[in-house]
Amino acid sequence: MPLIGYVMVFVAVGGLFILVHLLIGALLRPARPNPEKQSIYECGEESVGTAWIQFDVRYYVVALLFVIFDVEVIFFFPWAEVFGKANAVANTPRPHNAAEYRAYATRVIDLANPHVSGLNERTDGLMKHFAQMAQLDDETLTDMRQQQEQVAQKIRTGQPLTPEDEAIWRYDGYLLRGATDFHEERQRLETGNQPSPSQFDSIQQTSHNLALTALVELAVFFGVLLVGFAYLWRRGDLEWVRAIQPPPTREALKSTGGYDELAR
Amino acid sequence: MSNSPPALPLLPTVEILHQLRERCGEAVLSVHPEALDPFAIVRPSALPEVMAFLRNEPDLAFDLLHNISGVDYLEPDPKKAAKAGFEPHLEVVYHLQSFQHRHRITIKVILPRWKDDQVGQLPEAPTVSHLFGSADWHEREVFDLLGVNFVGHPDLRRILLSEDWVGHPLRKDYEYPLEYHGIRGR
Amino acid sequence: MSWLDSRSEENVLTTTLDQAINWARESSLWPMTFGLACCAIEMMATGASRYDLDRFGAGAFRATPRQADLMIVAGTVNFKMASRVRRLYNQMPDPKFVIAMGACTCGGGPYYKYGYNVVKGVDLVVPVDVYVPGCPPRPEALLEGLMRIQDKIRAMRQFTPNTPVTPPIPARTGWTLLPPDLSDPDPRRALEKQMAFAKRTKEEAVPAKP
Amino acid sequence: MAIVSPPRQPNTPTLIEFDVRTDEMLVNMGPQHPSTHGVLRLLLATDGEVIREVTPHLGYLHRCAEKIGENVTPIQFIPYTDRMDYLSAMNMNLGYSLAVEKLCSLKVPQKADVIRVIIAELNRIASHLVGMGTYGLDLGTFSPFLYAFREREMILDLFEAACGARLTYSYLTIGGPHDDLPLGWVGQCRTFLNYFKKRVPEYHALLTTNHIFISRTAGVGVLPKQVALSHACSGPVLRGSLDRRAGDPEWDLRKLEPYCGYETYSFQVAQPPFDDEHFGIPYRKPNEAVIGDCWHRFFVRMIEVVQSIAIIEQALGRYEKLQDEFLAAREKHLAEQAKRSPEERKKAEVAYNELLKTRLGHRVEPPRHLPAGEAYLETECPRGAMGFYVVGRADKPVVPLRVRAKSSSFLNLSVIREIARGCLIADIPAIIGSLDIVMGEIDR
Repeated sequence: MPLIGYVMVFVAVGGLFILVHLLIGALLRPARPNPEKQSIYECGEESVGTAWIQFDVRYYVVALLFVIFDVEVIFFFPWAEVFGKANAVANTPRPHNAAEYRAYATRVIDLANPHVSGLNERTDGLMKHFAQMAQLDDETLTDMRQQQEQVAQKIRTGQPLTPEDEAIWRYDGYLLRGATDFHEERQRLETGNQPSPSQFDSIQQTSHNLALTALVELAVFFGVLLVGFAYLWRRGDLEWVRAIQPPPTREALKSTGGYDELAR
Repeated sequence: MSNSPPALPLLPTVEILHQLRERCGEAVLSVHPEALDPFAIVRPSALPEVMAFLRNEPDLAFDLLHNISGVDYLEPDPKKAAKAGFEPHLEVVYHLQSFQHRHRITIKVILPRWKDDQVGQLPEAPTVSHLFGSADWHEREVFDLLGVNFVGHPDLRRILLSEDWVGHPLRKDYEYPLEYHGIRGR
Repeated sequence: MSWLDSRSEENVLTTTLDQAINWARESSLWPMTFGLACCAIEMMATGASRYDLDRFGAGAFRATPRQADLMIVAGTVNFKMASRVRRLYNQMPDPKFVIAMGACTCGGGPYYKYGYNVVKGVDLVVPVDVYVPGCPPRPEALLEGLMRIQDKIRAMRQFTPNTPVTPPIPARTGWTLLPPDLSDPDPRRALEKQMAFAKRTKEEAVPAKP
Repeated sequence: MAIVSPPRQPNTPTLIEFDVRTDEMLVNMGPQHPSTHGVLRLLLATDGEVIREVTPHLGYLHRCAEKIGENVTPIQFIPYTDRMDYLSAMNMNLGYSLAVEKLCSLKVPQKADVIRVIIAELNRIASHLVGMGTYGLDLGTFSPFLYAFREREMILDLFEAACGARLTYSYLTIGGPHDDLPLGWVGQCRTFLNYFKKRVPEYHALLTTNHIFISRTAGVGVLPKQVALSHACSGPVLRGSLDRRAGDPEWDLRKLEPYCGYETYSFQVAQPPFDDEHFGIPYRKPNEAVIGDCWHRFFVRMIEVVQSIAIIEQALGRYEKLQDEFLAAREKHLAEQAKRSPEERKKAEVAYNELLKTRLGHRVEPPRHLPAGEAYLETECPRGAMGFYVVGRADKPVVPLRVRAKSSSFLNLSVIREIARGCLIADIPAIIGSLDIVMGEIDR
């Protein structure tokens, strides 16, 4: 089914779902319109004048404030999309059997969206590799570990490697190890530290960084929001909304002038 | 337990009436200290001066006008009119009290039922709404229910009845409307 | 009327539809806050927690007539208020019901004789469905009135207009026991006995002085 | 501070004039409105949010009470006084009965006075509870309304036991209550008072110390003392603007012009300032609150509720003593009556009736005719000083010449034009709620 088909079905179901409720109402409820019923309701009185009047320019500022802060909500969407998935990928432990690898792969694919440019060939290769490796069962995985140990021994002693040895060495479960230059691998093993990192580690690292950037991006959103609001508060744009009748101070109340002085 | 300031000796109303009598002289027509609520009858035209005097005089200081009520002295059916003990007239009664000294006084104004006895012409009395805020609505109510035209009132409109109501209900010779805007009255 | 009405004939669909809609309408009557005088305080007491109006689904007091389908006229309606009552009634969407709560709305109440400004009964202004007498009526009386409105809704036939409607005979809700000759388990026969009793007492009554 | 609307006379051509000019919208806060406490119509002239002018329109509940007063006997008019301020009907009956008793100079027995004080103060608590509950409703919180009505239902049960009605009692008639309190009523009243004393702090927690309530009411609708005096306001509305430390007298008619023996009870008059130990409650005035604003009027009512409880407890003690004395006297009288000769019996009967009339009876028969002359008497009702002006007739027919009911809410409402000028639309419910008006009393 082409994508456009999906979209059409989605729109149709959405629209129908809303309209049905309205239509049922229109069919079943009694409709007896009369001019008195359609007149403006104003607490039982006839309304005086119209509501379409020239408002004060101050209320335009309120509309402007709303639009600014409303547009800012766009910052939310990337955060909402990325933050959860990146954390999930960063925190998943190293998969050991085929099922775990497959779950891990789909989660990675979900995060690194294939439609985003520059990723296609790597992801296709990854998916092809997964498909090929998915048939292996767990025993082969374990003795593959022993063969890797022998190959590691060969590298340490500097013996030449057959392509078959290279395949075994680069195999790290379903994810390939990064080592292509075995000379550098030899130094790494002779000095006794870890073998070169596998794809799993690099994916974990990148998704962790991605989660961090999403968090920073959200901080930017709240920063702009709060700074903007503090600025408006400081400038007093929201001050004029309150009553212009300031509560009289104690002295004003003490004035013992008569009523006529107040009435003037 | 309550520590309100010691109650000032209430100035006897007789003494107040006496002060009123000799300070305002001809404005005060008669003084009745022996009544249950001692009151003074004031000439209608001199009412604002008397009220201003009562309010601004320091030792009287009547600055609370509690109530203005209109009373229609009329006995509708002629047979009982003779023994009714009063001849037909309107009375506007002002009940005052002082916030500082807490003594009370009643001022009355006698008005004819109709102005120069033509039925339909409302009798006139001067307003005191520029002296007391409470007079504003009370005068509108007396105008609305009893039909007394308060000269000088800022906006003398009906307050309780609807604007297009005919007649003043609290008059003794008022007959009830049979219908109002298509709704039957009796 | 709505599109479906004109095409209806009695079948399973429209009758069950009728019952479903009537059930929905009667159990979610939204009254309009229209408290005028002392009866408004009793209406508030009915809405409060002791005589809870919410048990009947009628607790959502709506301030505007647009969202209300039950108008409880609680308090004296005077001539100045009558036009407003009529306008508010007109501004309510159909189907709408009116409860005249209190003696003043049923027929002028204590202000009948000397009330020059009082409308003698709100049925001169709006069509009333249920009269709840009392000054002010007890909250239980208002609940009884509400139940009579629900009976009336249950008898509405919007989609099967010509099916016979058995008028809901109010079951004896009070605790008072009728004398044996008037009480009868079958409501229909009890009704006939009461009517006969009423007619008999009417004839025996001494004619009023001419 | 920003000017409400820019100056009208621009110096540039009319084009700019058009943009800057703002119109005034007339909004009806009309007879049918959830927060106008009945059928009050306020015509608001608003400039955007700020209100330029409020003109109240009354008369939507005018029920011709004063015309009825001229056509029915004083006893028959008692039920109409119930329907004036239907939230505190007992105080209305009491006010009218006292005015008529003042006119006929009728002395009621001491026990009748004690019953009147108990019932009037209970009705004051019930009325303030409704005032507080609906004030919470106006400001948007529903729970105070439910708690307030729960307590009020208990008071209504007490009234129903005493006189059979829930809202319009006609109980305190001329010459005393028409029936004595039933047996066991004092016990029920005591249990209610003990239960209610524990509930009052809850109301303070619900509303008085509620931050939203404070920000909605403190400093809003400030009524200066001069305006309150010139409009002759009374009750909590006036007391909310007075300052007891600045020398204002404690303006409570139960203290200034005591009636029904109020001078013998010890209670305090609730009057600002509320920032000291004077009333012995832990709640203090928030710092935004100014004397005369909505918060102070509300707090005055909350203190009055506590003072009423104190009064009722003292009155219940006296009532029990008088009632025991009455029952003992009656037994003794009836026992001896059997043993006496006829004329002694008549003399003893006269002496016994005299005793009932002065101290132990609950009611005295009112005179059939009102004497000539007139009487004006004000009593302290929950909403303010309710005055009754009764004019008798010289030719002694059964009906008075004129009955005038001066309403306290009528004057309390008339200040709204001064205090609501320049406030926001959302402040109007707060101001009306704090004035605690009842339309039945205003329109009569």
